[in-house]
Amino acid sequence: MTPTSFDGLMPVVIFMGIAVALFWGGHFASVLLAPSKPSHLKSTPYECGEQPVGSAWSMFNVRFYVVGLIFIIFDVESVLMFPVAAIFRELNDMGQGAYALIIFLSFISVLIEGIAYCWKKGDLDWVKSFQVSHKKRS
Amino acid sequence: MFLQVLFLLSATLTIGCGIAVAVTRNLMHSCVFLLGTLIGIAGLYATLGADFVAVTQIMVYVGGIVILMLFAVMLTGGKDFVSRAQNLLGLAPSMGNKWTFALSGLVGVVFILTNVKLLMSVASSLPTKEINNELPSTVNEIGHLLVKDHVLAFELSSVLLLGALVGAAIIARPRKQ
Amino acid sequence: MISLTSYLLISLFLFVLGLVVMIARKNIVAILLGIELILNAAALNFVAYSRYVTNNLDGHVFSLFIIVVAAAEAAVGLAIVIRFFQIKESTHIDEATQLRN
Amino acid sequence: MNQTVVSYLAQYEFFDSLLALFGGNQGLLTFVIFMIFCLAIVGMCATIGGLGTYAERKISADIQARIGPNRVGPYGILQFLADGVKMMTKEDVMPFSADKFLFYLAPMLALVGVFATLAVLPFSTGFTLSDMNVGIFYLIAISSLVGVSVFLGGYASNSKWSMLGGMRGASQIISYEIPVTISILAITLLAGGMGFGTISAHQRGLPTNWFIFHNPFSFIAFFVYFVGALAETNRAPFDLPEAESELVSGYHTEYTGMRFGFFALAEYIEVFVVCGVGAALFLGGSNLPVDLSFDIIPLQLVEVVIFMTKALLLYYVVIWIRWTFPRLRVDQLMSICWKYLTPIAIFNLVGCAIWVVLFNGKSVAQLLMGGGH
Repeated sequence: MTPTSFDGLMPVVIFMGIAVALFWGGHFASVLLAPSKPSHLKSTPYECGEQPVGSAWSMFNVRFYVVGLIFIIFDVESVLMFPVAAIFRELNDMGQGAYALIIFLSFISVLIEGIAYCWKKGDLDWVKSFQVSHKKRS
Repeated sequence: MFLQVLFLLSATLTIGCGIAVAVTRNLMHSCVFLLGTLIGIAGLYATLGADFVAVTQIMVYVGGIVILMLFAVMLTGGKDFVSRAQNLLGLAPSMGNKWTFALSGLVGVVFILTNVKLLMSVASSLPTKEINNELPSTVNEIGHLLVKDHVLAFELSSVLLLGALVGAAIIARPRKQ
Repeated sequence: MISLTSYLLISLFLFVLGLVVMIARKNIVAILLGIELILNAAALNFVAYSRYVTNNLDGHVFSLFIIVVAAAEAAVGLAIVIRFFQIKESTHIDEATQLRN
Repeated sequence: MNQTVVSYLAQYEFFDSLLALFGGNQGLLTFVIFMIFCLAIVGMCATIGGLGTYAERKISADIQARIGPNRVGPYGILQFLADGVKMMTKEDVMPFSADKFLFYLAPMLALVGVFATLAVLPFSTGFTLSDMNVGIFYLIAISSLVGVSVFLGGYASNSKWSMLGGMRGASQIISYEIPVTISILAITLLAGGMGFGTISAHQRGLPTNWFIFHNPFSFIAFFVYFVGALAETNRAPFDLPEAESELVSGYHTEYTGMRFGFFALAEYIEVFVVCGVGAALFLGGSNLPVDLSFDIIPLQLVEVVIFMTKALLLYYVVIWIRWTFPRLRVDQLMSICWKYLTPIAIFNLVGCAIWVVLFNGKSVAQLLMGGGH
């Protein structure tokens, strides 16, 4: 009579199903209820009344990518730290606290090195390139 | 029962979105279908009882790699308000033509034929073991493995990530013109 | 009960799809997508074998490290793609014929 | 292994009679029970999201010495229903240059990402829908779908305001995920597990056992978490992705009618979820202040009320902050995340690890009262 461990996943699937159903339900409700008089002017992208120039899918500044890059490295490191953190207390109770602390701290120190490097090189500054060019001019 | 349903859902999502990744001509859509494939694989991990790996899959891939890829597609999409036909709009020459697809399809078919033969013999020679549905928590055991058996790989992976961060930051950093 | 073979078949199919993407596409980002598919197929095999054949969780740790390496690979690979685009204004793989500038 | 609401109910006698009613088909009964609970929680959260918009306007009116909505229903409390009906009857407009597929997909992904987090939210010790071993980790992971949906919403509209908002939103959400994750890592370390059940069991009893008062580092970690969570849900003062005065309304500029409503609903429910997580991780969750040896269902309902009170108090603070502080600039936003919150969070994590080894995981209160035995 004990439910299996996979039952814990059922609410996740049900909630995802409810979300999808709610989306399409709302969509069809608005198809039924809402007026639909499309016109070219109405479906122009909003640019405060001006005619849009070109497409919005254009090149963006590389610093968005640099932020994403720093994020993904930290994300992966925190993922690896999670199981170690979860058994940290257990190891400490087993009398291996010092060992676990050394493992943990040496891992984190590399993480700190990464953030220190990015800080030093100015990857964490949003307006760095602007300041550099400003200094040159003066 | 629920396990089978979950397996079928995940497998359909994985394979369907995987095929869509291969066929669609729009790079942005391709990335989004890859997202579906990765979520499907996370579901497959969950049916294998690998809860921690499943969540790691979602965390790293969905939260990280796919967003990074979307950023990269945006950054290589166009310049000065002109979208490059190559990436974002319409049919792209760099997304393959019928000759490359025919060639790769041939390679794929040959690969599948050889491997299915191999796989069947592997599967028939495996000892059929009783699988219990009551799984213990994988988190604690993975933690113990990481700090005992695989402690070198654990520490080295942080160094690898540091190297990746430094290298990629040097490559991608905005240059002074 | 779901058999090991079904997982192996899914993984094989995924691997072939990744191969198809890598061969058919000439766009570097699309090729990276194919690599992700292949890495995922390998990781899925590790976890499936660890559940059905061995009794320990070494397979889980392996796929964990595969995911870590995939993240590092994607970060560096996409950085190269972006730098390449800044120089050549293209992401076509046939344009990459020089090792410097 | 995974404690669920079904395995909680299975210890009572009426479960067996229910099982007989379903002809002994346990899978079906499990599904039905989960379905009932899921629908109830979705209904509750939709109401909270709706009342959130009402509370937002009413509190802002209070802060700015206005009256606020007062026409629909007593004190205007039915305003959110009127808003919902209005949204449903608005015309759906899609820009002609939009990417149709992604335009539909983006709000759906936002809804899926937010709703899936509700599955592990610990409303009470028994009524947690699913107490997974990886609970809090799962919650962080699945809520990152919202970041993808913000980016896709901005991209698919093919409007410059949307694109700017989407890029800003995605980079803000992923940046602030780091301090939040590392703060939660500190709590995982103190509790010795990622499941909400484990975390909640460590905070049983008086408020001195709550993790916020466990040690000085976890006290700071709470504020790091709260600021990061505000930014992750795009709430003011971090509402740069949808800053009205700069970007019209950011990534949902081109969304109208029901699809805009779904974005708004997802955002309000996400605020409730992060408040609930803050309450569960740091403020003792649903624990009663006294230890009782028996367990009955009305007691569980009391626990639900305790949990909701804590979560809604945090919700009030979120709204209060929104109408009190001015918006940040983009460069300030990034430097707060990477130069202040992340180093502080790493410092907290190291501090918690050393604390656990030095004091054997005892809290400040235990050390003071127990004499360090």
